[in-house]
Amino acid sequence: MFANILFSVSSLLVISSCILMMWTKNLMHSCVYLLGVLIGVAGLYLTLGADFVAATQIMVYVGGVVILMLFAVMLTGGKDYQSQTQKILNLFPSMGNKYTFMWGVGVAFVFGCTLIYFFRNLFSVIKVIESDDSYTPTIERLGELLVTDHLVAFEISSVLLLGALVGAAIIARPRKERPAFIDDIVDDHHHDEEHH
Amino acid sequence: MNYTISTIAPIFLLPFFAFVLNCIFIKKIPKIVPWVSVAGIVGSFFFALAVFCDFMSVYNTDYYIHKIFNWIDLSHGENVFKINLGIYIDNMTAIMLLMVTGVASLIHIFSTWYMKGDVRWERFFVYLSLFTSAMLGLVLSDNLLSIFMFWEMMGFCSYSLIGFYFEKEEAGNASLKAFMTTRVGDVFFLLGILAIWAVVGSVDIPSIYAAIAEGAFEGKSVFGIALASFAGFCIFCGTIGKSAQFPLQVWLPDAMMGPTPCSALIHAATMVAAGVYLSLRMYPLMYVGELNTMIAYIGGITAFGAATIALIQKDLKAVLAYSTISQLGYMVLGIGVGAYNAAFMHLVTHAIFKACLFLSAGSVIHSYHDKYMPNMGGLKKKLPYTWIAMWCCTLAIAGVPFFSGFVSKDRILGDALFMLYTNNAFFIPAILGFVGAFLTPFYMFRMMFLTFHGKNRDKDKYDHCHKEKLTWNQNVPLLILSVFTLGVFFSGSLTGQGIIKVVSPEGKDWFKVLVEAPVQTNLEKFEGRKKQIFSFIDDRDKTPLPQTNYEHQSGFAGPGYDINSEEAYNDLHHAHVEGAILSVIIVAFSILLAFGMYIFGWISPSFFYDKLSFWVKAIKNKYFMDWLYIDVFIKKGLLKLNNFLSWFDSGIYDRYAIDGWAKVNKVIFKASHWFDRVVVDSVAVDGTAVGTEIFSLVTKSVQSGYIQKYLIALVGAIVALAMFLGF
Amino acid sequence: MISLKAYLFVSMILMVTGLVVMISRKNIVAILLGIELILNSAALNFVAYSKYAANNLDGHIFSLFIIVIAAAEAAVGLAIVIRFFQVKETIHIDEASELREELTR
Amino acid sequence: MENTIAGYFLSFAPVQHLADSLGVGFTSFLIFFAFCTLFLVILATVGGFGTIAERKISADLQARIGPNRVGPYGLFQLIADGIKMISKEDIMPRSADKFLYYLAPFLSLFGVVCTIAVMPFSKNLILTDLNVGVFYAIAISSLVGVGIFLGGYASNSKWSLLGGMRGASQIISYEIPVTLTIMMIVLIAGGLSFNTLVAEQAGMPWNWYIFHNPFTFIGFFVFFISTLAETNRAPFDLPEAESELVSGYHTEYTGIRFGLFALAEYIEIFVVSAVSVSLFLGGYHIPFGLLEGTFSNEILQFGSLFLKTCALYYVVIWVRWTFPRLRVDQLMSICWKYLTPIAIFNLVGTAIWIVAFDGRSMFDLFFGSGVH
Repeated sequence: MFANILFSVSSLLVISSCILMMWTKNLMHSCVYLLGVLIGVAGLYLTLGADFVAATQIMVYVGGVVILMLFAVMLTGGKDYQSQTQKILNLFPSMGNKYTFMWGVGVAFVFGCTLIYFFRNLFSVIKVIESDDSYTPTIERLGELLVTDHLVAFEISSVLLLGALVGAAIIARPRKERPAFIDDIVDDHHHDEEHH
Repeated sequence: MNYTISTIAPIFLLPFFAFVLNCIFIKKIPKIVPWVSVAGIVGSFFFALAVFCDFMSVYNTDYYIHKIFNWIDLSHGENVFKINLGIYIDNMTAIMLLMVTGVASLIHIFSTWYMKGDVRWERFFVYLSLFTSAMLGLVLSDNLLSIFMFWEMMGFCSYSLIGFYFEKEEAGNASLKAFMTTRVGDVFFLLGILAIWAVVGSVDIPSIYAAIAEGAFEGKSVFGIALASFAGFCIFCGTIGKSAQFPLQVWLPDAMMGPTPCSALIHAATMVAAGVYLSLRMYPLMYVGELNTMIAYIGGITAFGAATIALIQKDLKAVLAYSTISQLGYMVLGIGVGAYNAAFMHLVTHAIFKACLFLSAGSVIHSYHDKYMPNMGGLKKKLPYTWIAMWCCTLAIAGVPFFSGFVSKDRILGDALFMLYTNNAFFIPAILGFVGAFLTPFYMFRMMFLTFHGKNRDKDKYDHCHKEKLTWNQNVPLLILSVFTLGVFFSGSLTGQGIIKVVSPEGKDWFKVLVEAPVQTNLEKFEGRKKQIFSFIDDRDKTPLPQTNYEHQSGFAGPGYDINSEEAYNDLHHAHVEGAILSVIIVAFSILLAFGMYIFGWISPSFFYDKLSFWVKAIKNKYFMDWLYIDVFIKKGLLKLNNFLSWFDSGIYDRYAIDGWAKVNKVIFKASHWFDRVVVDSVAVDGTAVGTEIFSLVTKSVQSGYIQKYLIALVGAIVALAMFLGF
Repeated sequence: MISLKAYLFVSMILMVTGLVVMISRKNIVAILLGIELILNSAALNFVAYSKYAANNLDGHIFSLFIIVIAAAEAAVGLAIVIRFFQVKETIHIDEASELREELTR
Repeated sequence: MENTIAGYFLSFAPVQHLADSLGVGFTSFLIFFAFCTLFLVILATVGGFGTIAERKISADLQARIGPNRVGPYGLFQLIADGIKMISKEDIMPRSADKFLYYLAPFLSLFGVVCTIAVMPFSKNLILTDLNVGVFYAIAISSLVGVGIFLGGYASNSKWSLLGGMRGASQIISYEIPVTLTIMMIVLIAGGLSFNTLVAEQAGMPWNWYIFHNPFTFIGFFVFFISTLAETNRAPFDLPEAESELVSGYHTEYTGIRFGLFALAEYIEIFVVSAVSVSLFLGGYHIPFGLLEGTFSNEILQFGSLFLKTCALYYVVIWVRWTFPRLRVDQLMSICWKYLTPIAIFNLVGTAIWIVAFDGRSMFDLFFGSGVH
């Protein structure tokens, strides 16, 4: 009962948010709609009994990624660019063109049909386990799995995060200006040449 | 006691770590270098003392510790190739460890006084630490390979120490001479190790003992010589080189060029002791190889010859150097006549009194600023403590009763006399030994009289010399060492002949009980033994070993003579008593002669110079050995050969073979250059490049760099793939 | 009881929307937003299959790692975007063409 | 159901009768609804009283009288303020981003109010004892940062923008020491749900986790400082620094929207103080287990938690009116150079402590396991 309500609300939130996100011209709004999508997906996780994943989703995405995105949009102006190239890419209009929605729906249709067709046999292959709605806590088992079966991936992901941290800091740091004394040296050199 | 890494390894590692640390400290904080070295060796001494106490508490001949660990393991499948290192400690090792660490500690302490303010005096301690650690490693080693490694390490250290004052040309030459001369012996030693490997398949000492006990050497020969003889001879050659025996003794007098403490170390505790120690370790091999006669001859000749040379030396240290060679000759003689126990005892006692003598000599030289005895005299008043210490040692080396030298040397001479009775072949070595015993007190007393007694012969230096005070690092080490020149510490009785028993473990002669020759009857314990892994945990079998009845193990008797019989035992006893009486008489005469010549002036030394002028000339030239080696062997022989080879190399080989080949190459080069330029470069390389370029013109349009194009292509590809797979 | 297909439908919509955003938008940040959508759809699929098909928690682990990777990707990606903006003063995706050789020869 | 408030009340006989007639699901829904409303009202009142407390305490610290006109001791000032805020005109700048401008205060309040779902007011007066409780609380409260940032951005004003940026960066940064410190407590307690976290702290104050080992003692102060920054309180109130940014991210807000921001801030202080109390200061436990097993016990526990939280609330206000504000670079260096390394050190130290002493507390080690 609760699960059904939660699922309906969440999937509605997800679908509407992502369509709005595709639709809107304003990147800032796009990011906020992304927030909606993410919270909705977290709700879907809850209906699937994945409490820890849902909490992590909110923690990482809402607390981190979305704010980063907002920052990035703000720092870079958040302009909506038009296509610059000629030829084929002009057929794929950027946001705001009247063709956008048509293209989106078209691609969605083709791709969605293909996916459904591709995986149509999968539903007969997969034995869907008709589990009841009873809720079992996952967190202890997740913890055990992370340090037993998936230990290597766990450790590697920690290294990845460290690398991302250091890499992001180094990449985004503004380059140092050329020190003034180098100009002085160059100038002196020129003076010398003039004397000769 | 637990025999683990933490209790054994420090004996070797503390000096070694001191060396490593000093290598770092010497550039930055040279002040603490000597103290690091001293701390290292004193710490090592306490660990050695613990081992010694353990062995004394067990007090059993058969007690030994053998533990191994894997050093190199190249085994693959069935081919086993393992090199194990390990420790082997028996009674002899325990005594040796205590002696080496104790003597080396005192030498280190003395060096802090002697070397202070000298050039590079911190570096001296670096070498000293490495030297000591190498000796300790050698003593602890359980196999010949690691013994060889440490042996070479000591060779290097002695090279560095002898050439310590490398500004002086003689010092450089002396170090080179020492290094090259011992090298001759080392080559043979390595050959001996290989010979043993070939038979035993292993080089660790218990395995060799076990193989000998099983008779593995029987019936095997190489070049028509019995293999045991061959291996034993080769290893004995190592001893000859290291312990300065007859043909290769030339390096040791020259080793005086180094600082005096290092001479003390080389001549007493480490370098020369290592050679004799090796021979003692490989004693069963000599026994099986029947090399005893040769060994006895070499020992006797060395003992006698060096003693004669020592008679006329003017340099204080040179007298001591030749006396060292002479005493080493006694040890080797002892090995030759089967006095295993006595030879080892003489090694220990000699180490102590010779170290003390050298340190005393260092004290004299450092205080007096001269080393020539003709310039000395009457130093007794200036250097009273040194005088006491040096007299103790002189009495010991002279073989005066109640001193350690008497105990040990007399046993060697007693055994030599016994062998003389039973086997005619030992006639000459035994006689030479007794003659040497006559000469020893004479030259030592001469040295003492010339240095300390009589009138002074150089007033300036005498006035300049300060009166000695009791300082902890100058003469306290000497006095400590001189205490141990008393025979009671080694024999358990004052004379060593069982006449006056003094308290010792179980009221017996502990040295005799503990150090037992590894001859056939007691080698059997090594058969089928279990190897123990050297680890952090002591896995020693705690059950006490069975007590064996002590029986005198004599060496090599003549054929048809049962050495274990009652008759033999009585003979031996008689021989010992006779030997003791004989040597006391000899020593008394010798001392009388010395007094007569240098104190009372009854006989002038020049009397002998005139009477024995030919002999004196030979002695002065050190029996022409240096001339023989340098002028004959090297200058006449090797240099000629070298010149010829050099001419052959540059004139024939270089000119014709190499230059000719170069011309051929030039032609080949020209041809290949043409081929490379025309065929490979123009056609193959450039052609491929042009082809690639044309192809790339077509393909690179795909790589437009527009990410979204790629994405569209990706979607298209997925759709196409789905269609291909699905429809 | 919600069926598996419902989740897959939501996930498919997320995926397609993300793809459209990625293809049609010229702003690099917007493309990163699209990537987030696609990653979310994949993670949702993992969790859904984990419940309905496998009945173990491996899917959860996978989606956790996807979240971790998304966070790392966002951090580095946005750092690159900001750096790019400092250099070019625009974040038009087609401006990122320094490495491309011109087609003319 | 077992770990929720509905489950607790369904064990009482009258409620069971109601459940028989209305169905369990609907009854639970009603209970949830009732208590959500109740807690919301309580929190709103607490938030309102927060403003009064702030003014009165600051007046006290500065030797003034403070508001004293409306009601006894000026206690009804909050009602007056509330009426004023609701009735004021809701002004929006012309060039503001309308959608985001409306959304921001609600996001902010949403993030705060959602945390009461797992607030342990007593053993059973907890809306739902999620088994990821504390993690959920951290996660959902990070929405506040988004709200602040969007509010700052949408106002289209330089002051607001700077305030919003500062707020967002500050909240993201200080989440790290907070999370690490909470992980330390989670290590000791062995669970993420609030009842697990509080359970071991029953009884006398020496059982509180703040006295469990030296690292938790340091950890409490790390946590307290970081939460001050998380809630944008002085001396970390850079997002709304009056002397530099007029009023920071809510400069352009008026009327009820400003009120929502203010309410969110004061409720968040209360919530965070309650979390601190639950993690370090014994939570809702009362000594000697008075009246255990009865409903009165729940009330006592509620009082205990409320008292401790208010004490901490007082300290927060006290700090605000005592310390000067930090600069931005100082703020960041405190977080990244001091608090985060200390928090990591604490985490490692606690882990070692648990392994070394088998999870026993300092008091336990000194005075044996018999004393409780």
